[in-house]
Amino acid sequence: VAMGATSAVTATPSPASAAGLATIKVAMVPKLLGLPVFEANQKGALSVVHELGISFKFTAPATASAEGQVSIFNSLIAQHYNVITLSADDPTVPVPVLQKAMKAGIQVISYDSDVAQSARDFFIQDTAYNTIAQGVIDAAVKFAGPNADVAIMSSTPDATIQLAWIGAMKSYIAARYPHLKIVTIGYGQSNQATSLSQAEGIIHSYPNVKAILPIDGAAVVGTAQAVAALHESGKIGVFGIGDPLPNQKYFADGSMQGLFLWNEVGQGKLTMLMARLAYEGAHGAPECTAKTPPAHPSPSQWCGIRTNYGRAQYFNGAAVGLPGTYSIAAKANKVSGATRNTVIFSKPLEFTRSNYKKYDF
Amino acid sequence: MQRPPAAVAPGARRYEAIGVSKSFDGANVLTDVSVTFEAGQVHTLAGENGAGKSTLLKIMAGVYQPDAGELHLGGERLAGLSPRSAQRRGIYLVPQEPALMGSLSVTENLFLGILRRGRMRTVDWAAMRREASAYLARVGLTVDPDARAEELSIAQQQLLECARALAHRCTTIFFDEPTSPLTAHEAATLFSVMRSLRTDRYSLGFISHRLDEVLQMSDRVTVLRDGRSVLSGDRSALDRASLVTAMVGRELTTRSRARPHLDASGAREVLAVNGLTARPQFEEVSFSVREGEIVGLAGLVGSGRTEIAEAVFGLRPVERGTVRLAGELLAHRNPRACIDAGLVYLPEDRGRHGIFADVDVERNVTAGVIPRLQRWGPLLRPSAERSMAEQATAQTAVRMASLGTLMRSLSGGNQQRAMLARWLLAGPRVAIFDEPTRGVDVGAKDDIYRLIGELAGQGLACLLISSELSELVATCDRAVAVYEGHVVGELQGADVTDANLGALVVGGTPR
Amino acid sequence: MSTTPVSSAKPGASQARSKTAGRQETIWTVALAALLVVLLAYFYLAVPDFRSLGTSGVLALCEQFLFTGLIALGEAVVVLAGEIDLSTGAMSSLSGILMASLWQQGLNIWLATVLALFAAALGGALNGFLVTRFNVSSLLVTLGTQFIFGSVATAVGGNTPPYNFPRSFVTLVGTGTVGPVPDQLLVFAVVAVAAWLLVARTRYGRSLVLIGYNRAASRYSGIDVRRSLLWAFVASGLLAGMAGIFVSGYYNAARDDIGDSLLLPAITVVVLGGVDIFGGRGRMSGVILATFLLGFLTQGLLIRGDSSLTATMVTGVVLVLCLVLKVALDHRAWAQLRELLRHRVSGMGELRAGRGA
Amino acid sequence: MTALSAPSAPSAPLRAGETGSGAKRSGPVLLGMLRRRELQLVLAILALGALSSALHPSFLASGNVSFILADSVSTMVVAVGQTIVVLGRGIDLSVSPVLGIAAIGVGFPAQDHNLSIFLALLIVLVIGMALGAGNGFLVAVVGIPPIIATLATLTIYGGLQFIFTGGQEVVNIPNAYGNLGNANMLPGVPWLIVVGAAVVAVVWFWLRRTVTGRSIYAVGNNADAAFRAGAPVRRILFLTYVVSGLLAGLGGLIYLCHVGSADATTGSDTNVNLMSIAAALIGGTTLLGGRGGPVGSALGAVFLSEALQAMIASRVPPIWEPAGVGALIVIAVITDRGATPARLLARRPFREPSHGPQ
Ligand SMILES: Nc1ncnc2c1ncn2[C@@H]1O[C@H](COP(=O)(O)OP(=O)(O)OP(=O)(O)O)[C@@H](O)[C@H]1O
Ligand SMILES: Nc1ncnc2c1ncn2[C@@H]1O[C@H](COP(=O)(O)OP(=O)(O)OP(=O)(O)O)[C@@H](O)[C@H]1O
Ligand SMILES: [Mg+2]
Ligand SMILES: [Mg+2]
Repeated sequence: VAMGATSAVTATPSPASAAGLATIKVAMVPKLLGLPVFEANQKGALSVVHELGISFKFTAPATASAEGQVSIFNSLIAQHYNVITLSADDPTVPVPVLQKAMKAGIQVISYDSDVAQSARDFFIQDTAYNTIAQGVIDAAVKFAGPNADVAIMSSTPDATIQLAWIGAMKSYIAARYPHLKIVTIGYGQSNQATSLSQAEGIIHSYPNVKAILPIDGAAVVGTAQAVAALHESGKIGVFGIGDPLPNQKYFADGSMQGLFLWNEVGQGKLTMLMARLAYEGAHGAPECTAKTPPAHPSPSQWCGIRTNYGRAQYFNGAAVGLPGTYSIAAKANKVSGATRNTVIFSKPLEFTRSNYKKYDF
Repeated sequence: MQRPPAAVAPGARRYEAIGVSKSFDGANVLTDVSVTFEAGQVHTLAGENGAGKSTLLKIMAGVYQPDAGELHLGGERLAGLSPRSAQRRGIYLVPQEPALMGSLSVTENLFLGILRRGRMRTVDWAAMRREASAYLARVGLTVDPDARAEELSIAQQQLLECARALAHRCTTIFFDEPTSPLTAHEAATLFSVMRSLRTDRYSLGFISHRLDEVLQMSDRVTVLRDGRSVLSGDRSALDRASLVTAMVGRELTTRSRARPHLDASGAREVLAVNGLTARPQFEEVSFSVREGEIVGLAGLVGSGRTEIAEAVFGLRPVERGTVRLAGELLAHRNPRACIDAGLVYLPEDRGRHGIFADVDVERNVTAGVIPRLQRWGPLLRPSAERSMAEQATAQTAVRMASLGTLMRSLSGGNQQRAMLARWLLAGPRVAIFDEPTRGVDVGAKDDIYRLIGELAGQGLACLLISSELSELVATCDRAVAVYEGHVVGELQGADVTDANLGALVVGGTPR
Repeated sequence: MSTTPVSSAKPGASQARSKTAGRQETIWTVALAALLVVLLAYFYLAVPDFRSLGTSGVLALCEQFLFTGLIALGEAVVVLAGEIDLSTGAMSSLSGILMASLWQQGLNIWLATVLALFAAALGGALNGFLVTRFNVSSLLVTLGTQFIFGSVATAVGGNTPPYNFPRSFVTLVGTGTVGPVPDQLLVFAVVAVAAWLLVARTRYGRSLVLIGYNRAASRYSGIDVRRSLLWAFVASGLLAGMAGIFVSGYYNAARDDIGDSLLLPAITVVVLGGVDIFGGRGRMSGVILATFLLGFLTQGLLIRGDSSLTATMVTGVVLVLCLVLKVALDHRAWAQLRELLRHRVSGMGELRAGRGA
Repeated sequence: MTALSAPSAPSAPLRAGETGSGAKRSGPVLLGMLRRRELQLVLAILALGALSSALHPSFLASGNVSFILADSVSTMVVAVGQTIVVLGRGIDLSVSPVLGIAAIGVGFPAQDHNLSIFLALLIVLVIGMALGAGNGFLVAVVGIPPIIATLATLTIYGGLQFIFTGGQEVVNIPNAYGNLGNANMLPGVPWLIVVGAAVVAVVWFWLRRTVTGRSIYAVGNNADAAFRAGAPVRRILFLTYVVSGLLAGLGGLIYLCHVGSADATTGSDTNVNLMSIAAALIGGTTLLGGRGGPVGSALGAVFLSEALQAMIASRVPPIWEPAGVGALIVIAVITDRGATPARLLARRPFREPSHGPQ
């Protein structure tokens, strides 16, 4: 690992590479620096900004803080960025400043974690809430049976997505496995040491728990570690939402049974593509209204994506090497969690003890 | 009892300061001072506040570096002396305020810097405890070597400092005003220790503002005035008058009453204390002070006078008892209420309870009357404040560069005058003066008592606490004696004598 | 009363006051002001994006650090008295959340604000009570209450803290302007002037400063130390609460941890403003200047394109440099250093030889 | 020769009571011991354990007990370092980034190059000492008040930690580390506890039985007096920060072994600063300096860890857990009789009295 990488990454395309496209300034602002999920997003973004004609900047507060993000947005507005992409630390706090940005003609795209709809043009949702929740619950039931006690490990009581996932899990359980019981929800505060203590506490205090479902990156590792440390590997199942790489050890020693996640690198690419298309849409390029957009569009065939509620729109991910076509939700969808102008990135990937070695994030 | 530690050095080496000069912030504190300390002698430094006595001893003990001049120990020139290297050469300064490590044991305080080590070079507590008893015995201190230093009385701490000098094998020991916080009795104990050290050919340096002590203890005396040595000679060649003249540069009328006894029995009773009790400090304390009267509160250190005074001033809670000012009950007893009612208290520990060292004189002087700086509206009035401070400091003749001078740069006597000025501003009817002349030089002492006398002459009721009986005798119209927290007697007018007071304060009866 | 002067004070000497007592503070304040001017000039000349903000844009930057300034003003009151309040950040969160929740319950927002401020003052009073009643270190007490206020804020906020307050509210304490001047700045100016007057020109402020210099002597001078300290904590709580309201207005949302990140910058501002952490010495004008200095420094660096990490670190470095400068300004320290060096050089061998013996 | 106190002591109750004679202390030995913070803590730990297991029989299961112990070790080690600084009348607010930098400093080489654990130990000690020396320089040499100096280095070191991670996270540490961090030496006795106990014992011995250790107490008690007694005050102060850094670095390695990961927020996310101060404080070390010791701090760390587990076991809603910790701190503070003197904050940087006030 390189020690001493800088924290604000900037990449500027050479003019030749961006055939026929004006260079635009796009900033990617995750919740905080140094979190592997966001680094994976950045990796994806960096791999495509060149051909998309994007002058790219990756910047974030040092610790997760909505106020820190607001300061950064303010400075990006002052620096005349064309598109701001963000994973919101809080859905409401940045609303005023993002609206100011939109008023200044800046396209705002949230990814991973949404802000209030009034404060962004588009949202790239990782994956549908119901799909991923179902994946986790089904896997847990397969391991522990439909009548088991399970516990959930989250980060904080007000983490938006995690609340949505928990909600989706609960409704799925109510519908499919009425005897499956969620005995408690532990909070690991997004850090591994606390997650570890919490998970240990849960294992001790709820001896009947047969599976623990950690749905936050730190909680996943902390839970697996607690299970391993208390020699419960294989007796208590761990199924969660997180990246495989930090958990290789636990997959290997049997403390971890299954994880679900979207392709974070791909999500970064898609975010940049979306940034370009949104910019084009706002600056006169034709809308993407075709039912089936060209399979391999060249930049000249690109169309812009406008804030246009109520009409289904499609675009093709091939430009950045992503398979398939993405649709933009026209209206809110309770089940998937989509809201207006939302692009659902992908179905979750499932990592198991047999396939975890294939992934490097 | 333990065998005393191996007989110390055959005697101290001769220690000389030659032509030492020192200035602080451009002000010359010492100018070309030479002084010699010899084995088997007590050499006293005398002089007014701010004359430079402490500074000289500190230079010789390595605390300060001289700007010019040399230090010679047994003929060897010392350069770049630090406290540590001074101690290693046998030079030890017992500071004016004992500087001990309060929560550490007596033993550890004794040996800090030279902790005894046993096997594996680790600290050998057992050995140190053994040795400690011997050193403590040598200075006549009977305390548990494991007691924490902060549990000792001031006098005991002073002796502990002295034992520490011995433990460090120091043969030249400087005492900077050791007796000012001590009772006569405690001082006598210290003196006997000093004498026995002198017999063992230690070289002792001594500072005191009490002329009796100077005359009684010294073999040699050097008088400093304004940082210069104005007199240096054998005790035998000096008498009280010549000493005072050298120190003050003028003659003083010593020890005679400045004012006649006042029989105030007909005057209005301004302060009446009745049955004041706060056990175990004091119990059933009753006394009164009348208009224009100076009443002495006599007692040994520790007899509880300060506690009584502080309780009267509302600084301490009491179990029962009343305080009346001009007949009116002081109901809410806190300092503010007392001040507003016309009762002020000049604290004993000036450095800690009196002055704001880093604040200018002006704000120091007005600190007791802050509410009055605000007569109209919520804002302070700087001009009024200035003129109040100017007037008060002029009244008490504070010597200072300006009202903006920091309090810390005033000499002790002038700080005390500024404190008096603070309370004059409050326009008091009763004033309690607790050891007003502690650490104050002879000249200033005289001035302060004269000032108190004048204030009484203008009708102020004064309660004067002093451990120097002769001062009480010279000043008071009446005296109340306190012994172990109880009022044990009262003397009126001409009955206020050294002998009578001396008998009362140790629990006896006056003849 | 009049007595015969033994010797008199030098006439006209009182004019010299500023030359001695307050000199260091004055130098410090002037230096801060100069630094602020230099900083703004630098950003204006060297950073085009900063220049293109225009006057109103630059003024609008203030909206992002004035709440830190508010907390710092309250903190300074406590620090001047020789104490410290570590619970101000949590208190900001709590008051913002409380205001928002009360409003969500249907209360008029201004009434909710008043109640929240009252609660903040009460929280400050709790700190003050614990400190004065038990005579213990405020550093530790507020370290503890910080956690407690934080928990209460989380509990009050629940899962989805309220947002989207009425327009009038957001305008006044949030993002509204009068001409080019943000409303916030006007409110801050009023509070700052009041705080300055309080400390420098009122009887209470005088008591506070004296307490900071010498607590025992203040008590012996008739100053009610406990009550003054209690009020200092109340002031600190109140201003922290006000900051919480400002923050909520500016973000148009309340959050249970929004104040956490404000504590350290606020203390930095207080120290940079020249307030002696041991109490007594310091001026509110310095604190006010330091608010703008640190604020513009951070915002300017961000606009220059630096990462927020860099901006934070620069803050730390600036703090260290200023403190070193302060030690250097203190001419006593110089003399001491000289003396120390002399000591060191001549006494070195001996010191090295020296533990045992 | 007569004892000085003789004439007044037998009579004056105030003095006789305060002079702490030998007879007085040998009397109610047990009572005296009960007043010791260490013993109080042991009792509190046992009582809380009993209470929790009454609520939840599994609380005292051997696995949980040893977990509580092991979980507290990294805080414990840092708290012991913090104690040393506090004994010298300072405070170190930069222990969290020091812990974090040490953890990532060996975490990455361990993950990528299978760094040996002994080398790792060496590296964390060096890192800790270097960063501690930075604090020591600002406090002891420049003369900046500790709370401010370490506040500044908190920001600076925190920034360095971010820069060093380069956005990466340590996720896979070699087994040797994990074993040390989670395995038992004997059944029910985790390795970490042995490490923690060893650190406490060494520091206790150092503070109690060496000249340097005693000098720290002396300096914390009264720097001027210590200076006069020949203690190299500045050097001692410097040393306390170096040792605190060193132990924070060691805490980083322990954290890495126990938790198995490290990233840019390690240390600050678990509030190591506050926890170490809280542990020291609960353990009876007063911020006034010169009073307290490592044993109490270690027990304090265990107590904190136990209290958190007890709160989980007794179903205290998680949002109230910080409040629980806060309440513990407040209670510890107001029951600490040693901490009464007014201006605790008044730990001015030591200045040789060459120009100091009288
Ligand atoms: N560190 C210092 N900085 C500035 N001035 C000082 C310092 N130490 C002493 N002085 C000044 O030097 C002068 C001499 O002080 P010193 O303490 O030596 O007097 P002294 O003779 O011991 O007086 P006293 O009898 O009051 O103790 C005084 O005016 C004092 O204010
Ligand atoms: N043995 C002791 N150890 C520590 N402090 C003491 C001791 N004895 C008295 N004191 C403190 O010293 C201060 C002086 O009060 P003290 O009891 O000596 O009364 P006093 O009669 O006023 O004596 P004086 O005013 O002559 O010193 C008090 O605050 C008291 O608490
Ligand atoms: Mg002196
Ligand atoms: Mg007294």
